Amino acid sequence: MLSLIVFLPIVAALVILAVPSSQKQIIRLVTLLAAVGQGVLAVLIWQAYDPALPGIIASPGGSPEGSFQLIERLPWISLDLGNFGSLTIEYFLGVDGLSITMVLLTALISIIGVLSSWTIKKQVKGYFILFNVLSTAMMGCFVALDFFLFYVFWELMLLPMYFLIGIWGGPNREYAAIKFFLYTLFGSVFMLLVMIGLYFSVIDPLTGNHTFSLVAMASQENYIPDAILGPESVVWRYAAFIVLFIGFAIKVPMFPFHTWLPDAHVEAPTPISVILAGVLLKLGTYGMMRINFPFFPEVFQASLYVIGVFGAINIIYGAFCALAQSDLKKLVAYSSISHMGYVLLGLAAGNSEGMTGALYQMFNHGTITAMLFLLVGVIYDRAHTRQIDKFGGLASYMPVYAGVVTVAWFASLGLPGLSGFISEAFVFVGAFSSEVTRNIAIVSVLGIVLGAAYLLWSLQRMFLGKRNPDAVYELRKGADGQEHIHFHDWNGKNDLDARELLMLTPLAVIIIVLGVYPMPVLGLITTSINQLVEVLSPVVLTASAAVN
Amino acid sequence: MTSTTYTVIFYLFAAITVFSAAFVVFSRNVIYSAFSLLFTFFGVAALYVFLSADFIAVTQIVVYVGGILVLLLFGVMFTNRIMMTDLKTDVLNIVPGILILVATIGGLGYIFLNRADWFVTSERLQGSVVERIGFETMSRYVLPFEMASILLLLALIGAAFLARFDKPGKSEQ
Amino acid sequence: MHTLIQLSVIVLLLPLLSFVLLIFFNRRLPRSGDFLGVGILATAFALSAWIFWDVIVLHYDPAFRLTWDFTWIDFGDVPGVGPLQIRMGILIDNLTAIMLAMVTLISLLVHLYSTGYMTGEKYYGRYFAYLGIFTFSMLGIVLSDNLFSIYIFWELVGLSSYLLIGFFFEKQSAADAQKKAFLVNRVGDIGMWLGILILYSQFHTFGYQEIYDHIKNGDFHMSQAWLTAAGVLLFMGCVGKSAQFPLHVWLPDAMEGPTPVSALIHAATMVAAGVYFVGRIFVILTPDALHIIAFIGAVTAFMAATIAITQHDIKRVLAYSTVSQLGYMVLGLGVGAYSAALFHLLTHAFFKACLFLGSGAIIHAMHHEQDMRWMGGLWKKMPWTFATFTLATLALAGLPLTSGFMSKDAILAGALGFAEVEGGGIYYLIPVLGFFSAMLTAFYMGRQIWLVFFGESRTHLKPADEHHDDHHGHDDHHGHHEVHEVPWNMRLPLVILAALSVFAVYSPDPLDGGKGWFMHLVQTPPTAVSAPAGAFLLHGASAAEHPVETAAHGAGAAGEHAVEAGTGTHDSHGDTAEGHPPAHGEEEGEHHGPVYDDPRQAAISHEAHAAHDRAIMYSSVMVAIGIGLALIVYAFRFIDPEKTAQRIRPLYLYSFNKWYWDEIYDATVIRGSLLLSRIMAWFDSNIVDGIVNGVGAMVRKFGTASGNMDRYVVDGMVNFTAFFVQTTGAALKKFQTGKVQTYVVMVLLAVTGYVLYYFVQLLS
Amino acid sequence: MEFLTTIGLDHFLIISAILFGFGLFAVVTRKNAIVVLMGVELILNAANINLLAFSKYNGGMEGVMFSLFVIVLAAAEAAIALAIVINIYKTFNTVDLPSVDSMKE
Repeated sequence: MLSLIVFLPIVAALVILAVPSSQKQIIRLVTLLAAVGQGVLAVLIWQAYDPALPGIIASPGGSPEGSFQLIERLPWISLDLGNFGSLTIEYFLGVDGLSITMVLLTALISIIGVLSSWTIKKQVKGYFILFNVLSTAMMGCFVALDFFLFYVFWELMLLPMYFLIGIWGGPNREYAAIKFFLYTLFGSVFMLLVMIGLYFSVIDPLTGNHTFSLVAMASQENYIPDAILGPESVVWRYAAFIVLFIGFAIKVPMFPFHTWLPDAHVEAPTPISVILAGVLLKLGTYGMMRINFPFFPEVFQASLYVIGVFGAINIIYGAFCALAQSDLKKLVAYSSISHMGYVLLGLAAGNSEGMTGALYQMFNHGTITAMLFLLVGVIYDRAHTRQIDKFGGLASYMPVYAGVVTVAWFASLGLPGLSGFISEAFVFVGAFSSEVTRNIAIVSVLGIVLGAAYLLWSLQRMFLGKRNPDAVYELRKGADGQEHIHFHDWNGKNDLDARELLMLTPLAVIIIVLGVYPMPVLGLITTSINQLVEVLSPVVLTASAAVN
Repeated sequence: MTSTTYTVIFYLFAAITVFSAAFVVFSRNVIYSAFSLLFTFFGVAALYVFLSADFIAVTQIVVYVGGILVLLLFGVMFTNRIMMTDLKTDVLNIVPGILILVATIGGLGYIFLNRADWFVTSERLQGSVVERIGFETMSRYVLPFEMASILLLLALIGAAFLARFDKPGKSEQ
Repeated sequence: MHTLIQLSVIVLLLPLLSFVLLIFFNRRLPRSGDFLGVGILATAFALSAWIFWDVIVLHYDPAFRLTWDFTWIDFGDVPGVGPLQIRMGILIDNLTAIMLAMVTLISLLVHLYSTGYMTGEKYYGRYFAYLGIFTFSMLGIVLSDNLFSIYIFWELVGLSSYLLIGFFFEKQSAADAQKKAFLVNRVGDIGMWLGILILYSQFHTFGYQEIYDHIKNGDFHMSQAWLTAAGVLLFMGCVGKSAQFPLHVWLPDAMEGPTPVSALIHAATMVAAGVYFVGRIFVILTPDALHIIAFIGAVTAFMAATIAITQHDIKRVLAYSTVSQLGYMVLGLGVGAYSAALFHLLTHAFFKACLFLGSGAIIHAMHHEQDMRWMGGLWKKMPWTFATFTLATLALAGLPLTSGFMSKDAILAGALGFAEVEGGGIYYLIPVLGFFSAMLTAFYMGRQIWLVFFGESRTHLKPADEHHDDHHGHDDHHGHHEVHEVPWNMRLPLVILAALSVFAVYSPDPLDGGKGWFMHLVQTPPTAVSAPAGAFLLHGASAAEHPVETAAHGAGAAGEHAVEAGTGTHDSHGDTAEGHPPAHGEEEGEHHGPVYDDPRQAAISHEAHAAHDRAIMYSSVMVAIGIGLALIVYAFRFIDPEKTAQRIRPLYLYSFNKWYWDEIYDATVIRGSLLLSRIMAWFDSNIVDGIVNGVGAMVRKFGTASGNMDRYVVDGMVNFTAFFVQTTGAALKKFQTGKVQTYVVMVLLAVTGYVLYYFVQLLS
Repeated sequence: MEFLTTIGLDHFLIISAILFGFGLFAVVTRKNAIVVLMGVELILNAANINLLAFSKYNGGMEGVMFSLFVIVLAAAEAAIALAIVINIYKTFNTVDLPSVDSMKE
């Protein structure tokens, strides 16, 4: 089932290869079909999923069964390395509370992405092939339980992203694409090193061999005491934690490593921005929760404060940068930096409320930011500019658009009743409840006001008041005597058309529903989060040390 | 007939052949060389008879004299204005020509006379070979024979196509 | 699930239904579906009236309390905490029932009024939808039984206020005002949120009752200072919502919204929510927190009153008077006059709503003229409005026989008592400011009445340039029509609200609200702060100045009623705040109210009752002076206001420019943050990104180096080959004559040459 | 004297060699395309003489048959060649080969 949901888009890509590139509509429909299929499968997985099973680490017996679900495990590569023993890489998929939410999110965002790709005119065939490859890679990353497999998907993601930005992007796309590519590659190189180190210091309790299994690596009993990353070599474990953290932090993106994001977003076409912000950023924090923290719990406990500080910097710094932007898309990009800061803060809290808030924030940020970028794309399609001061008074002439924008904007600034609020609230609850990050939480609360500030300000400048003198659109008296808006060389519907509504409405509904009653998602994750907190808590660590 | 007469006749025809060929080659006038080529063909045909290939000799006369030579003459007619004084064709790279002429004739003669020892059996072709040609053609060489006929057909068509008279205005194409 | 709970849930959800229906279908419905809004609100009011009847009239029990809750979020078995659930629920007690009725009633009246006032608006239907969501979230605040849900609804009222202030969003000022309101409220909210976090981090629950009990049992493991901080931070929420100093700046600007909205949200209900919330958390406020609250309330009351004197815009005067009155309530809570403050909340809601609707009627009649300087002589043209407006004004000014009189005096009495218990000194500032503000209130309300209703009409005096300076798409019917009385659907609410400003509604005794049902049903809950030792000794020094009284009353109060203490706990649903002796007040006559084991509370309540008569006396004098001044200045014109203003120009300007708060904030906070944002953006794009690009450039240097190598060596070879081929080709070209026979010659020469060579080999 | 009197294989070969040489000479030296064709005919005849001579002096039929085919080939070649020459004349208005050098460069 997981293999199906992972590889469905690849199949679609192969089908598209067979389709002549003149058949644009067929290509689009095939991709849409694949995405919808993924969605259906995701729902089936959701139904099949049992929230009671914890995941994160193997069940007491040492086997992933009974802890992870929908497991698919078969040997993939096995090389004989002579005296190194034999290198065994498994094709090992499975879901737990961390994955399932991300799988649902990915499926959702893929569908939205395909729909919003309808406007892509240039080299449709190549675009959709790359798109399918990308969605396979994303889905694979979330369900892979073998580090090597994870790494393969992780790298597989870079390439289509690079081309999608570099070919279908804006004027400055090559720069952005290269930047994105180099940044992420930089991160993944370190990951490779640590991965190999982990391989040689972890033993699968069942087979007794070295293993890449994330499940085995997650529990400290499986570490060889005197291995390079074993419990005894403290320095190496710190180093490994740090480089791994940097690798994931680049994806998040965390403060010093964030500058690829605005460029990538500004240059990328709308659907790619949606995917990028909706799913790819989550991979960083997902990797931290799945790999970085459980493998080195004691280092994690030691570095809570630092992570929290970086989270706070992300929140405040991102918010301030967003306040200064004049390009709407760049504003949204910085706002998503700010919002990912909440995730980091929640992780730094290290307790259940914080971690739950963080994971839930990942999900909500996915939906909300996807909506924001879609809305930016809508206005960009019409006006061919994103400069905030080139608009004004839109609310009078595009009421539906203004309404949807209001929903999205308020969701993004964390209005209660919309999903963003709950996650942020619990991030703060968690961060404040732990003595380590309490002060950080107090500082970060500023982010709430700043978020409201830049969002409302942009809302006012673009939608309220009257038309700016130098706005990009004209007002024309309609037949009914009302003034109607007119964009240059735009002959579509001025207000949202059916396709855009089709994209935006589900997101809005999800945001509202999860804001009023979050249990559908939270119910999936709480068990795993508690397990994770258990794994990360110092008590367990000492116990494992005793075992070693 | 006696061997002497046989020899004499042979030398006669040989002389005719060689000299007419020389004339063909060396005469400046195309018409002359064409006509002397006629004699060359006759001489060769006679030599064929000496080689007891009477059928080939006849074919030689029919095809060459009746066909090819007429063709060549037509060619001459087409390409040169008749009764024009300058039907002469001058020569180019004469020196390498002479060189090649000498080298070829000398080299081949030297080989034939001194070097080569041919595989010569005791029996000879005797009498007419027409009947045997018929047998051979229908049995062993039937495929080359058909090929030859097809080739001729193609040549016919090709020639007709190439040499067809273009209407004015189409000549540029 | 108890019937009342079910009813309250329905009441809560009805306005939401109205919102959903109207926001989506208002274009398809006749009259944009305003009847729908009104009808739904009427139903809601009917149901909450039922609840009111059941709770207040039938039970008539100070300790009535009814709760119901459900699991909203289940965290499962959290390590280190155990099973953790976030529960949402509904709490109904007397205060809730009263607020419920009050909110639904005023909301209903405003709906009704708006059908007249807002006719012809572009987004008429949307307006009622917004009213619906506002009412929903306001009811949510009233009904919620935990801090989390109250925070949710808190923000939601912020949203609806945002939407309604910006209802005329084409107007730049309106757009600015709505943004300002939301942001200022946010500032308050983060304080409130931090307060909630402090409490949660200790108890892992949001429920009021659990938190009270935990604190009462002394489970609060952080220092007392943290508890005070929690109280003050929670109070910050109130500072934002109730426009207390220093976050009061948004409320006057909020008058950009439609006038009925100002009446509903920015006078009666939402701004009062802050006071309500402080009332809810009253029991966990430490004495220090209470002092801060009291001072902020006093300062607010005074400052707003001084500003209100000089404003020209009729709505702004009312807005500042609202701020001032809210200051009173907060002051009352701060000094421990809990029930008095909430009583004032109730009474103020009615008469201030009446005033705003009245001003709305005037503005409507004057064709959107809001400047009092160009009004006048309206009393015979608009008798109904005049009558109701005047009655409400008297209530606001606090003249006897009105509701405002009773509540305000109760508060002032509490302030006096508080000052005496705290031992005078600086604490006397609070009652003094209170009384002075009472005088100012009387003055500016008198001024307003006179300018608006008496004298002769001054419409023609208005300079043309500032004519209709703040219009919102109403130019279709302006100009000087005949001013006329407003239609019935706008008159009826005025009458009802005015009627509710009469003392008889609340208490049989026009001089003492304490004898009324409200003061009986809503009694000061005993504090849960288990630190009289800590907190009270903190003020031991000041208290020591009147050791006798304090100790005596403390001990007396405690001793006298030790028996009743804890006995009278009666509840339909389990737990309650302890220690309400039922109907104790009546038999005791003068000194009634509950008994406190906390000597400070006991002392304050005792002193308050002792100071009651003095309070009445002082305040009546103050009000008399205020009204007298108003008459002297504006009616008899013994003093020319303009000249006076010139004479004390700096003071006048200071008041007229609202103490320059906007300018100060603009100069510091707004500009500061914008500047900071630009700095950070520059830092981001130049430093951080600069480093990245620098690294990139370095790499590129290496690239070019290897590139040169590539160019000059590798390419060199290639180019050489090309050159060689070219030259040889040029040489060989000569053989390419294109003459067939030349080629033949070459071939043959080659062949012959080979053959000759072969023979040479052969011969040798 | 004995060689001259008794006619043998060698005599025929000599003749064919001479004809061959003349043919080559014509092909190489003469400018007129027609004459070049004549040279080609001479070469073919020389080859024929060789074939027939050899088949005479070892009694096989192969030479005969091949000479037959050679003649057929010669006929075809002559026809095509003439057509080509005529085309050349049409195009260049001349038949002397050196001036037909448009293939040069």
